[in-house]
Amino acid sequence: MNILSLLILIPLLTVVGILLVKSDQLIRKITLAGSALQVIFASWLTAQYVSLRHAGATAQMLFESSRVWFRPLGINYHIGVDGISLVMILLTAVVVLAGVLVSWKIEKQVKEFFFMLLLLSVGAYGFFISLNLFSMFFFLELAVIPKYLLIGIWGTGKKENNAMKLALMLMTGSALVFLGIVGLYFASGWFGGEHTWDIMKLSHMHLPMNVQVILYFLTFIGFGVFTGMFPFHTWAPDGHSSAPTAASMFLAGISMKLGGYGLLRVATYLMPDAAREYSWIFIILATIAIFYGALATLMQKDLKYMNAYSSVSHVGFVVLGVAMITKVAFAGAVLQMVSHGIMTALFFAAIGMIYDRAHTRMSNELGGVLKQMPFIGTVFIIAGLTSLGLPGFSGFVSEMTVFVGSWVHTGIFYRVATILAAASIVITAVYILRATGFAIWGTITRKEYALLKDASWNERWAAVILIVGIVLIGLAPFLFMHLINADVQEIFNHLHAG
Amino acid sequence: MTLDNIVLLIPLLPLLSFLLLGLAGKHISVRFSGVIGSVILGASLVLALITAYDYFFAIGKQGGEFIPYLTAQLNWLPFNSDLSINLGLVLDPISVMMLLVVTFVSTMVHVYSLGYMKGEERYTTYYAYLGLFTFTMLGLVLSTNIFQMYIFWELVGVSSYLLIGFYFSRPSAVAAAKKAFIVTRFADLGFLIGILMLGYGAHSYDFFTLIDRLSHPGSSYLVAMTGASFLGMSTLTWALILVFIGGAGKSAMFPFHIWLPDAMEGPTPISALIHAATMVVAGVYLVARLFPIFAVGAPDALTVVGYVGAFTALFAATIACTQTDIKKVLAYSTISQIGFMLFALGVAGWGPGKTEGFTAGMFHLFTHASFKALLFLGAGSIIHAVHSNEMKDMGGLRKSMPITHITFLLAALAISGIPPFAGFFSKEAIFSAAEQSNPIIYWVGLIAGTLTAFYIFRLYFMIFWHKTPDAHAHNHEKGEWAMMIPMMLLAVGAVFGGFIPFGDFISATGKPLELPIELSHIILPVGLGVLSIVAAAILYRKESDVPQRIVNALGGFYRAAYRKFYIDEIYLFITKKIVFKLMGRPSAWFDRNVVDGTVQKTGSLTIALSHAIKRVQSGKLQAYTMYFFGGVLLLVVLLLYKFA
Amino acid sequence: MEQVPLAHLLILSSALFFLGIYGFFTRRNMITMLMSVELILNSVNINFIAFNKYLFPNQLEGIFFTLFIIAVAAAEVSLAIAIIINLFRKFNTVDVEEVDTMKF
Amino acid sequence: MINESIIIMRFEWLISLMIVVLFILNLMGVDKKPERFMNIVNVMLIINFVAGFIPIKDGYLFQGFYHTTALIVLEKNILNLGLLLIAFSAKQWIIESKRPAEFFMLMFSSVLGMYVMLSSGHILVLYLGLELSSLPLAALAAFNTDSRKSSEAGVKYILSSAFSTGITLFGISLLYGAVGNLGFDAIIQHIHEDALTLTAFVFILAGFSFKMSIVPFHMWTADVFEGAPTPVTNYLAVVSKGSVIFIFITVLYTVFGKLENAWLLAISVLSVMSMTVGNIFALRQQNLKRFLAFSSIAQVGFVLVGIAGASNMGTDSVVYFLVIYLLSNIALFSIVEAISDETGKVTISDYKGLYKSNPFYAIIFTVALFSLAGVPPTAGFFGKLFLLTSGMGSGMYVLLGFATINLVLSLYTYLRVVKAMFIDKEEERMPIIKKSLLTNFVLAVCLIGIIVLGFAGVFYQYIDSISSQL
Repeated sequence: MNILSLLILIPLLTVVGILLVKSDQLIRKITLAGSALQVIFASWLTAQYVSLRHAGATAQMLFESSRVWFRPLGINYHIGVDGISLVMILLTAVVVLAGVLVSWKIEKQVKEFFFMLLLLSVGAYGFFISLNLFSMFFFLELAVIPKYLLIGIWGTGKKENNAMKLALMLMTGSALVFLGIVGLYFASGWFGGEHTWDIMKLSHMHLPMNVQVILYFLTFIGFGVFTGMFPFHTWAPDGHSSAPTAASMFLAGISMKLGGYGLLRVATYLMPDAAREYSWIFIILATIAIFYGALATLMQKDLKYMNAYSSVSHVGFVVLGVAMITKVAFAGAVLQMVSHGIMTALFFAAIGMIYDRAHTRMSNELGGVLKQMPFIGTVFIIAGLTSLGLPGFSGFVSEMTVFVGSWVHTGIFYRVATILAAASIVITAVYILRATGFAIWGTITRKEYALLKDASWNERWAAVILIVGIVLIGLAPFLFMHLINADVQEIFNHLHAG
Repeated sequence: MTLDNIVLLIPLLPLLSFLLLGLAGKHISVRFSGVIGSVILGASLVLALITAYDYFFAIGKQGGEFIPYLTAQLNWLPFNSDLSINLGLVLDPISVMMLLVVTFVSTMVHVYSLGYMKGEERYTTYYAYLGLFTFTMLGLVLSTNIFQMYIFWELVGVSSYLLIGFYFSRPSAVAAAKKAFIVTRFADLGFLIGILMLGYGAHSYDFFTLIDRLSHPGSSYLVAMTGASFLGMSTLTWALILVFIGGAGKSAMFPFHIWLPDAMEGPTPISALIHAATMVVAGVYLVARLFPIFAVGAPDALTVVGYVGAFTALFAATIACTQTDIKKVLAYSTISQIGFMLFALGVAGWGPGKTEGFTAGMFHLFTHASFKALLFLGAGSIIHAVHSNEMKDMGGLRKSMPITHITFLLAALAISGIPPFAGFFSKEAIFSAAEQSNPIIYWVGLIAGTLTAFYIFRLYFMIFWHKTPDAHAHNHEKGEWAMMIPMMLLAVGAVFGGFIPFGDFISATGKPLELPIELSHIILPVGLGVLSIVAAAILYRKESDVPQRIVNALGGFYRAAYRKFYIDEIYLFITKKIVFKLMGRPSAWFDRNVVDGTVQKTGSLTIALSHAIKRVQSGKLQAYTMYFFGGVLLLVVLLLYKFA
Repeated sequence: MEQVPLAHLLILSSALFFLGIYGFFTRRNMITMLMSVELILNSVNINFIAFNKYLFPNQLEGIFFTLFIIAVAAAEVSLAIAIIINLFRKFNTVDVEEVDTMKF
Repeated sequence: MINESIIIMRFEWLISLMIVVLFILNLMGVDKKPERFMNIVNVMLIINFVAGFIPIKDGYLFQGFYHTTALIVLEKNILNLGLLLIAFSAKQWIIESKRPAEFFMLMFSSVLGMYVMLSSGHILVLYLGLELSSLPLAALAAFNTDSRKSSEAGVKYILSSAFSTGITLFGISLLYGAVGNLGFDAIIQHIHEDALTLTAFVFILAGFSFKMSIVPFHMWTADVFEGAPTPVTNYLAVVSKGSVIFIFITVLYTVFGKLENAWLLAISVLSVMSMTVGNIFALRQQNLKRFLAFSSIAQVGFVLVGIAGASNMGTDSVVYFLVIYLLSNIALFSIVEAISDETGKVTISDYKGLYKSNPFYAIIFTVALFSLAGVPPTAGFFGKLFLLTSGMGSGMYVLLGFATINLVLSLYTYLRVVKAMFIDKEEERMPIIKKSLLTNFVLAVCLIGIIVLGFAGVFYQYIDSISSQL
């Protein structure tokens, strides 16, 4: 068996494990063990990958293996990883582990909760290792419905409506993606000589421009919905805000990245000519998302809404990076995915911790968190500083990479887009600091808040794990850059070869 | 230990202090944390002195000029094969000078705080933040790469934010911290875009590569960047102006100066360290760092720097004359003095005889650090005793606080440019440079210098004279040696700092430069300074109604100056009314009601449709079969129309 | 002997067909509706026989089909009447308009 | 000749034999003890099901009036599976109905009709099979003689069915006029795209569409599904519909192969209408049986998308999907039946909080719903997407667009039920439903099938291998 399949098997076995036991505490422990194992495995895999690359492995994908799934349709379980998928896998493993830790205290339907969470992670892992469009799509969809239930059952607020909106919008996105990949399948037969879903094979085919254009828009918009691209983002604020903490972390941290990865690996990589020709449209949308998302964030009082809108703004950088079609911008988009994934997970974790204690998320009702709960307050501030792109944390690295990558284009259009995007970091500072000022600093607003306890051990660990991730990227970005450099170069070359 | 390691240790020691106190602070006894921080910083200062000695007298000079010494290079974020952010440390005259200033003032502030902050709730955290700031500031001055400088630039911003907001349960501190961060962030946007433009034009972010490529007339990069123009200015000019906007933000130049007075909400030692001596001069340092490019590639940008500096110098000095909060007076004074430094750089140029302004600006930066830090520490000591920032609560303190009184007086004389104090030398150099190249700036500077002497002595007299000293007053300074010793050490700098042959060490080209002091130049500024002091003495030495009458006579102008020329209100208008009301709220509304509304409406319309057409399923069999037959007919018509 | 043209027969059968449809749509008595269905079936029968006789005289397929239709129709009608009787017991009517308890 | 016919027509013979046995048992009065009678029937059903897997060679009988191929055998086996599961899950209800022999005789006759229909090589046989399969269904729909709704369902079914038969036969007669011979081979040879043939085709299409409940020929569906006893509804929704779809593919692909352009258009229109109307009506249904009726209408719309692929892939995907559809629907109806038998509750709001009271049922119900909605990892995901993929093969982009919109819409309709079971607060506590062994067996089979089929590419490959032999 290929070792990559372990990425799917470990969570699956964990699922089996939690289905077999009764005690809630045991379920938590099994899930924790499974996710921790996954982090270790993912790290080991990365080390393995790096050493293989150092040893001179030049194949585009490593650990590749392929098994027939539906032979008549050419559907294979074809897996393999490159640097880009590896960093996404690492991200997923870390966020899931933190999510499990944060959810430790969940009392309602523990088994079901962790079941859903693990199922989601299976979807994400499978998505990132798939090299066959159909199996990729399978995993993409696998990660949709558990979200509905997670929000619907364990959520808060207008959870029914918001969960439904999320499920339906994501389903619409995946429907568009499906149209796109089915189109690719047939187009490969008509113009490439062989019906195939295989990304590697498809990348060698040269499809006619008009076909590429249609498929490019279908897949880009489809994955764009997952990414929360303007104007298809409205599931995100509502969904995030209603979701339980771990689900918010997962949604914003990983789920939106599924879209970003798809934008790069499918929409752009497989439709190079159309991407070169039409990506300007998505530059506009991304710029709007970045700038307007930030402005909309300004007005949010609910901390979760604030972070959700800010996610729309931040993920705009991913879309911008992908649409800019330069090597550095691609790298920036990938880094931004990882960075935002961890950062937003941390943010949601911090907000969740505050909400669990104070039972409010309104920044104007809170206050004095830092005084009463120094750890949580500090975590919030760190997440905020990462969000506003402070050097030393991951956000800075990725955003700067996107800017530098975008600046390669000389046209006034690209310049304006980049400057507007860069201007958003000022607005980001405004809303982050406002929230910090209101909610974290200041004095406690209610007497009963004086009794609140600081973070418990599980929350501390969750936060520490994520912060380590943020700081690692922030301080040693070259590690990640070296990991993905060759792969973004490959995508870039591919786009400019035809 | 080699020099490389020493240089690396200088910033790392404060970082160690930060990590130690920040992460393990709970396990360290409160009594020791301050001492630990101070000792570590002291070590850093010693290393900085060693480095300075090594650089200036051993390794720095080659062939009669100082050349940069690079160490600890790290390819931190490689973008492309030819473009990357490299981290590294550089020793050259200005960085070594800054190294000394930062470590010295920081050590003084560390020690001072042992007394000043005693008994504070978050004492350990305070020292951790101090360590963080010192680390980031040292990182900034030692940067070899403009992106690296931007990184530390942001980091000093955040340390400043944390320290201004140190008393975070005070709403005013929270607001001030926020304001400081956001205003500088806004300016940094310009810096960032400027960096992107420079990097794009010169294919590098390394300072020395940039200087190499952009300061030699005829270099292909320079030609490319000066060739293309946008709105009448070359790309390089734009880039440098944008970079300077970043510098102006950090250095609180008009119109970004508004954050600095508010930043006085932080503990006073912080004001001395960050908002007087070190961080706020980062803008000056930035311009100095890129000086060859400014001077050769974009003299227009340098002119902008000069005018902005001169205007701010005068503007802030005017406001300083009207303020009643002693820290606010000092804050405006700082803004004004940084204006001096910048216009000194602005009047300089490239080529023999024109670079005097550069050295003068740096010189003023150097001397200003000691006397302004001293003023702030003195103010801190007063506030510590009086528990108020307002001048009206003070008066006649010369008896109860003798040491503070003397040191404050020395610093005031220094800043007024009275010989032979430090400020005299640097200010004279500035005036002489300005007089040679730009008379407008010279005269503006002269007026600002006159006002400087006036407001600082207004402050001095209001604090230490004005009222008759309370006979029973006990000595407020008793036992606070931790506070007094740093003040005395700084006073030494304020008095003797001017005698350093500054031009021998620091110049734009690296070659020694003579700073001439001619009597004909001295008379006017010094004379005006003395006159101002006399005027201040007359007005404020004793309580009288003369100042009030002058105020009434000035009328609207005084009120405008007192209200800081309404700049804060303009900012407030822009943020509250334009950004929030006109941009934020409509965006949020649009998102909720239009974008999300469309989605929600699609859903509800579908359901409404479902309800609307339910009558089709009427339960009546004959109706059913009619639909059946209708369907048949429809298909028949369709197919026959299409295919037959 | 002169034969009736095929077209006439087809007109007849079509007329019967539409009469049947019309009857099915308008009569409210279920038994009458069944009779209308019989009309439709008879029009079909006429069609089959006419086509068989006029167009394909050398085989018997149409005629056989007709026989089967008659037989099946008989079965169908008897079943339908049984069900209608059952319905009558519950509803006390065979008016099709009344039978609409399940709708929407 | 006789021997050969016994082998080739084994399915028909066996089921006829079973009907005879039922007669005899009925005469002997065995059905007075329904428990024992049911055991005998179940054994017969198992024999019937197992016997289906004995290989049969392809062959013809009666000058091609009857033929069988591996694909047809597979289809019959699928129907057998459906019959078996439905009978198992309906055991309790049948015992309580007191007339088991009657019930099974009718049902077996109907199945016999389907076998005949599937194997038909001539329109006459097809017609006979169709009638034989549908007439007993009318009786079954009205089986519950104590219920007003049941008899109303019976009447609605028999009358509209009679009407539909009339229309179909009229079409057949026109086709006869145009072609002159109603043997499939003859039609294939002689058919042309002219006005008469097209009209005839539409009339015949209407007849099939009626059985498959395709909009706008679907109006009976909801009422009959609601009124008929649940096992009958189950049978109607799954076996009856499935068998007609099977033969429909053959008829379209081979008999009317030359009219491909015409029927592609017709089918696309019908498909869009079915999906859309089915989903929109399902949106606000409260009664689960009605809900499932409209959902099955929408599902057939998706099947038509697959059929519109007009290729091997179309056959493959439709057969594959129908197996999954069958398993999912049987699971759903079995649970509806178990719950309504026990408590009489059939509305969605009754199901609120079902997960709390009856988690086992709620989970299987959800999985089956997700399978219908096409949500991974259930097999329905693959089934549905293969249908769409097939549809794309003939370049029906607009159709595909509508299909994807309906995917979303259908997800909404199904999630409503899931929401009721998992998220909503229960209004009235549902008692814990007694679990009968057979029902659990059925549910287990369905669950395993729904999960496993998606990963068993082998099964799809098998379908492909036998369909491509045609």
